[in-house]
Amino acid sequence: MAERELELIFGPQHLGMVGNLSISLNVEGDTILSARVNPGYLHRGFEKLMEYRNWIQNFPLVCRINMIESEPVEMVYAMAVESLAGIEVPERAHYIRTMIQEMSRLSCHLTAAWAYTSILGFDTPAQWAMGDRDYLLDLFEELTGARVYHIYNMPGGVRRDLPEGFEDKLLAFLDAVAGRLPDYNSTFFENRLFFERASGIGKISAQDAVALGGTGQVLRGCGIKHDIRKLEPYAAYGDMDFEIPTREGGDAFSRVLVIRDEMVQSVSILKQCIEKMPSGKVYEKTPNPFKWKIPKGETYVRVESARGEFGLYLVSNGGNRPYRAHFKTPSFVHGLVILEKLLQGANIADVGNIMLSLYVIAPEIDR
Amino acid sequence: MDKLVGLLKGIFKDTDGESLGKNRLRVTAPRGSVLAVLDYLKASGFYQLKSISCVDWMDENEFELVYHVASMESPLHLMVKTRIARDNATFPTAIPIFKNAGIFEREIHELFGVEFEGNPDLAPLFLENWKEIPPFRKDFNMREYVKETYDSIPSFEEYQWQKEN
Amino acid sequence: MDRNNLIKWLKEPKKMGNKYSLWAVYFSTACGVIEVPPVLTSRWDAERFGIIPVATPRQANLFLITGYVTTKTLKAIIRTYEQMAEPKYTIGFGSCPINGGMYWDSYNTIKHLDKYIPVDGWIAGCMPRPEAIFIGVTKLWGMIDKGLATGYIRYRENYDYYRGNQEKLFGSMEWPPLYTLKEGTNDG
Amino acid sequence: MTNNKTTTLKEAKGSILTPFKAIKYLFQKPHTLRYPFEAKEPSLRYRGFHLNDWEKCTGCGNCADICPNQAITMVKIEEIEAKPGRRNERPEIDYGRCCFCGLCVDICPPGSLRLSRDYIHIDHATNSFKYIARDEKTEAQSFVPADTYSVLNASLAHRKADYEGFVSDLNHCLFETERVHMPEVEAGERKLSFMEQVIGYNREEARKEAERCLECKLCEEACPAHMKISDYIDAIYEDKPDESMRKILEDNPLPSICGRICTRHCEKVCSVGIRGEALAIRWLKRYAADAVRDYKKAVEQAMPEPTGKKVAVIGAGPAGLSLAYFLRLRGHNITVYDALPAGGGTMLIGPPLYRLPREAIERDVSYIESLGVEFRFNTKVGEDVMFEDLLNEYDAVFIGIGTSKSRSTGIKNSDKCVLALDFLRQNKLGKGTKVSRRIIVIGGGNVAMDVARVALRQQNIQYPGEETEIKTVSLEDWDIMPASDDEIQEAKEEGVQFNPAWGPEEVVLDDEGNIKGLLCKKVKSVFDENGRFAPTFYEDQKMLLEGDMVIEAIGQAPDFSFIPEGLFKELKFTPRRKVDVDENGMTSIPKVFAGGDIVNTNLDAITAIADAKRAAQGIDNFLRKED
Amino acid sequence: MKLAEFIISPILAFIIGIFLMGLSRRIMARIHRRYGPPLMQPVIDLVKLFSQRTVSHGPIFDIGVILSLAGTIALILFIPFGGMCPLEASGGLLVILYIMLFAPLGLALSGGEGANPNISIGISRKFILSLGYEVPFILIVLAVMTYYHTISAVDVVKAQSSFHWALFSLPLFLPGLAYILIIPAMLGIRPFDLASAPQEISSGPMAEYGGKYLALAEIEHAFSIFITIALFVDMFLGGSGNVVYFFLKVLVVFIIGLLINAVFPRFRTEQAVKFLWKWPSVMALAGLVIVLAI
Repeated sequence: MAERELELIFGPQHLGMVGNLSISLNVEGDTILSARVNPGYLHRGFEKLMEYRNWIQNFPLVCRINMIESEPVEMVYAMAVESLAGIEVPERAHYIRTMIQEMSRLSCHLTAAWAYTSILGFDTPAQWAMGDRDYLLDLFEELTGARVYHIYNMPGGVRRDLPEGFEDKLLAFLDAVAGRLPDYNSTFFENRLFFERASGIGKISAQDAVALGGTGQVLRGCGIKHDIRKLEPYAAYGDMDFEIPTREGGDAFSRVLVIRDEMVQSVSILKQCIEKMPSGKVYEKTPNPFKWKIPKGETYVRVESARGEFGLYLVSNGGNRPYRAHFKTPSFVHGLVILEKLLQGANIADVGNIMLSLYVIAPEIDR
Repeated sequence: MDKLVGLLKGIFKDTDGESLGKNRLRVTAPRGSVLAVLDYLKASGFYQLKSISCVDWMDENEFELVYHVASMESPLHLMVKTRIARDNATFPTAIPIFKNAGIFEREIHELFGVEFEGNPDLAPLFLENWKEIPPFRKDFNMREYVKETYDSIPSFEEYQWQKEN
Repeated sequence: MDRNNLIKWLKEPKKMGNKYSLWAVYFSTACGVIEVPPVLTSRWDAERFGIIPVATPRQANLFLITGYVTTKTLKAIIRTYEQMAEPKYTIGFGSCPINGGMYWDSYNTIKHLDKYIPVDGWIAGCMPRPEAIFIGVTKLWGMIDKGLATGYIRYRENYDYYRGNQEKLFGSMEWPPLYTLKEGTNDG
Repeated sequence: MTNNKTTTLKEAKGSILTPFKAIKYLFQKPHTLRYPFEAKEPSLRYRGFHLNDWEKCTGCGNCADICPNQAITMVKIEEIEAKPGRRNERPEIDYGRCCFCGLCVDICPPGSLRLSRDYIHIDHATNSFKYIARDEKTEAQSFVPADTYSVLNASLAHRKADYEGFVSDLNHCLFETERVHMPEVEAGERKLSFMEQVIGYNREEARKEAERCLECKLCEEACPAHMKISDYIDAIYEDKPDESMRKILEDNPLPSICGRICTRHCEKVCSVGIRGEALAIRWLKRYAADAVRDYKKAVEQAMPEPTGKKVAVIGAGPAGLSLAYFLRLRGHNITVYDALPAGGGTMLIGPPLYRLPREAIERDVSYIESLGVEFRFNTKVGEDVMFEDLLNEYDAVFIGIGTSKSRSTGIKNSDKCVLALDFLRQNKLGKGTKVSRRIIVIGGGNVAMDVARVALRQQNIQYPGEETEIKTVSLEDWDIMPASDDEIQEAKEEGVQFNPAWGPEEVVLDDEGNIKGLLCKKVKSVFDENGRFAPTFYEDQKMLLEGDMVIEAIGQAPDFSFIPEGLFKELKFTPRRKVDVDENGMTSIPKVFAGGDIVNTNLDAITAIADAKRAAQGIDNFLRKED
Repeated sequence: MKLAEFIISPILAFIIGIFLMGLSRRIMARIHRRYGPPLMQPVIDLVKLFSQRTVSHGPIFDIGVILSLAGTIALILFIPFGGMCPLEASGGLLVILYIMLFAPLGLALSGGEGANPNISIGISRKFILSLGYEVPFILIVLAVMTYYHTISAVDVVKAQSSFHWALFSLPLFLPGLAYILIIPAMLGIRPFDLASAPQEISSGPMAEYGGKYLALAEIEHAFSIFITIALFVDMFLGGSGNVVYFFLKVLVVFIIGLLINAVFPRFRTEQAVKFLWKWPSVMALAGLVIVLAI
């Protein structure tokens, strides 16, 4: 047996690797005997960097933890600072935050669709998804002034009010996406080969998913209705009417379909946001950044990112900068614990398949 | 929440609970009983270990380990804390209670240098060939290190200048 | 294809071939890579200019270093770069590889990429937009035309320097030098 | 989106035929943007490269401080002239560091720094990524008109003109533009008595106001005494008034006085004040002084070794007091002579009680006294003690007499008028003057305002409930009136009537020799083309202002009568009739130093303190050199 | 005349193959809702690849590549198209079946030198996949040979002249359909691109190819595209004496193959083999049985 055993390094330089991560696989033929994820290619020591920057300087920094979906990171940071400093956010800011969270969820899911389909070697929906996402990035740019790093949810509210005519543009985009959904359905989600490739792959039981710390699609793909947006509504999610999509399979197929259903829900939430958007100011001024000190204390805040629970444990010792920040990122557990477990005994053709159905994003692991 | 604190206080000596706003509970336990507290919490419905944070309180010469546990059904999020000595920091592993504790301990081991007894896998996670003290300790001077490590390497212009002279 | 182009093709097929067939090694070095998929996919479609991602460095001749570079990644980058067939071109994305960028004081990212491998062009931005990437490529064409994109030659000729810096950072390296080192100048 | 067709999938296992529907796109137009053949404009808010309006930029360096990446360095620009409140430094941005977050834009107090919508710069040389941002209006070679612009050679040096993206927005900027409201006694109430008009910040308010300070230190450059303003404001924010006091007393021994009547050169240049309300630096100083009360205990000033040198100070005004303080802290023995019964000089008589209560002055003076400075009050040099004697007796003499003599208009019957300083002195030190019901004040400066408002209060006290009126006449029109806007505003609120641009011609008397009114003529212009004071009038437009009391408040002059004539000849004056002093504060007479209103043209306390500080250093050097 | 064919026919095959490669990228791009590269792009790529400095991994590595290409070019000579068939007399379809194994063997030979685990996985996949499609392919060829009672490809073409296309003849309809189904597998395109699977095993056997080697591999690929389709055209669409007609037929078949490529993800190895043995094999077998029955 030992003779036929090969060590295969998957990544970091690899077409099938989304993000800079490496997995060393022990394979025999096409079967993986064991896998070990080797992160750290993107480790910048964010939490250490944050200890060197003041409360406002951290605000452009943190979003870089996750390049694909920077909003939840900005959001947890803003929420944590607000909770430590006792800042009340204006109502309209809550709605705008909800809106941008959902926009980013949509954008992240489209990226995931791109990544997942291209891992399966299925360029057509991949190209569509990336192309459609780009219009969303245009909207982001309109709203925040940048395509990728929006630096928009700041402690105290949001950085600028909606530009003129933004709602209409967003609505037009949502209608366009909704119009494209049948195409995605027929080409990808209803594709027999997708079923063949994904069903039964990376199967995890609900019990394991909970015990190993899974969140997001990992739980919802096992039929557990768990969503921070419902469990502990933040921003304006309390006023929104939406469902938590779940599937029972616990495999890649279920998880991908949960992602798809979430996009449908996101579109509906976005429409509600536009409908219910209150007027008023969007930013409660925080103290001048050079002087701002936050009283001693600690907090843990969490939001539902596109990939699951995104949390931040923030400690202040009364100074003008965080004493310690610790991010609880969904990919950390998904990528380092669950992925390793699910890869055992899997086919090497399914490494990317499983990894992306778990929605592992490397920078989030490394931070 | 209060009920839970009462229960914990009743069962474990020197354990205290304090509410930190809505749905957040901080439980402080002495070193010896933390794992027992965690075990108890798991049995009472807090199945999931979300994360383990470590805070370096250098002035007090202590590390603080924070176990974040939560249940799936209720929004309550618990932070179980304990302080351990900073020098030669060791702590028993939580793997027997929470299966996913190992990876968090591995991270803390690398970034803070806390030794977790009983954890079979404490290999470096992020860093390669790290020779300094663990980087997340407060006494690790990052900017100084950066200066020494990266700025000492000559730029191409410097090299050419050197070659010509 | 107009006449000028045709003449160029006949005169310098090598250059033209290299210009219009840039195959990018697919290496998500860092966050800048998030703007690469849009460039390669339907909205921007870089394949119009012959730019495609390829799976292995052996097949590639364009290396997009997309953002900050941690020491661990740098090792992989050097390895990948050395595997690429010459002539090869590197483009650095964003602020971070130029002068440290956002992570100027991070203990795990290198601050000046050009100390370790040669870089032919830098694109400003954090992150560079797809448009900037396109313009970056056109600039690279210009440099290839004028014979200025000579990073790989610089690497070969000053291998002592680059290898010296690499060794300085990593201590020992796991793979043998690509080119023979001149004696005595090993310490960079 | 909620209908069944799209939300649910048809078949659980999928089909092998439906995917072929995708082929329809073979026959549709692609949605690819054919960049660079088809361009796409970045959004209106795009965060690209920087623009900086050099005219507006003050070089305050807030952008460099806020930058999380240290991408911004302030670079000295020789071609810009530095002046207080405007440094000749401009930000240089390193695009090898910049993360385009725009914090620098949001913190920029003048709003000069903006981000443009240009974002393409590609180069093989890393040093080309450093760039001193400058506006298109001033730098033609970098910014090209839209029709000659091409993305293909876009770079930092080839950009579109006037292409603004992310700009500052006061509602979303990182600093607070509004001052914490300073509580004041209402006009209707305050005009009835001499109670202090400004109530002062309490601890919370002071901390909140202190929090607004951006620590750019432009104010410190503008302050004549170069006080460590940021530091003491920071100490107030930290809730350490003692520490704050220590910082203040390093440069200014009169915090209580200056905290009330300072002319605030600092607030004029305050960064925050460019587009918002300047930081209330004066009130913060007042807060510190009021919060501490016992300076000595708070500061615990260490005294140096005594030097045994003796210095005489003539005049216990701001200049004299400060000089005494600074020299005392250098170990010299100081004696202060003043004709008035208490310390304070002009401060004692000039600012009315509602603005500067006597106890505030006493607090500062008594602190200086507690350090071991000897005061000889009620001692007029030239009468009670001779100037020559002082020169002989002491190692150095400092003249800080200020302007103690009110000028008169010299118009017909002006001898019937009351002089401003006399009026103010009586009202502050004495029991107060008897005033009439209708008063005319000549002058448009702050002293005139003080006089008018004091007179108004006296009227209200002496004729309660009766109808009284008070008018001012000034040569200057509203736009050039020298009094500060606040003063004018407050005076108006209290009911003072203004007659700007009228010049007094004659005090009209009735048959009994009592004042009947003031005859005025319309002013054509106040200054000549060289900016010198040379009023001209329309001789045909005249007006009689009725009133039975006229107070002249048109300016003051120093009284040098105590200096013997022989010496006085040696005393040199500047063209503007100020005492000429060198960089050490020494006059043309050896051993004699001078400072305060007789030296500077600002005529305010803080400049006097600055003079004293300079002179103190000069005297100290002088004394130590003698050894 | 015959001698000229020896030269013209590979050149024409190459031109058509390269054109199809360019075209495939355009067509795929259109389905992706984009424009895609110029038609000449594969030529540009070749020019570039030939101009690169190339690292060799030893003589076996070189021989493997050359063997693979030589085998493919040789194969062309056995395929009748446009009235040309330089080696029509020698063995026909049976030889084709035999020589078709050369290309993967060459790849395997050179890949073995590459010392990259991806290569060995890729090669094993390639062989498993060949195993998958060879079975139906042999059955199809058998059915065709039996139906027309000849082993000569030229004769097969002749038998179908004047629109008696085998695809539309009842007995050979099923084998024809089976052939269409295995075209993607033979070309190594989706859903059967598992041997090169860039996202899984870094393009497998080609992982260590760069520069000139890659160029040769590309040329080989261009040829094999042509061969696979040309065989189908010859066997089921009656070939053609006219190069233009022949080319048009090739084009149509190729586009059909491309469409399959465009709308499916990649199979896993065992799924691919399972599929190939299930549907195309059964269909081809059924065809063979029918042919034998009549």
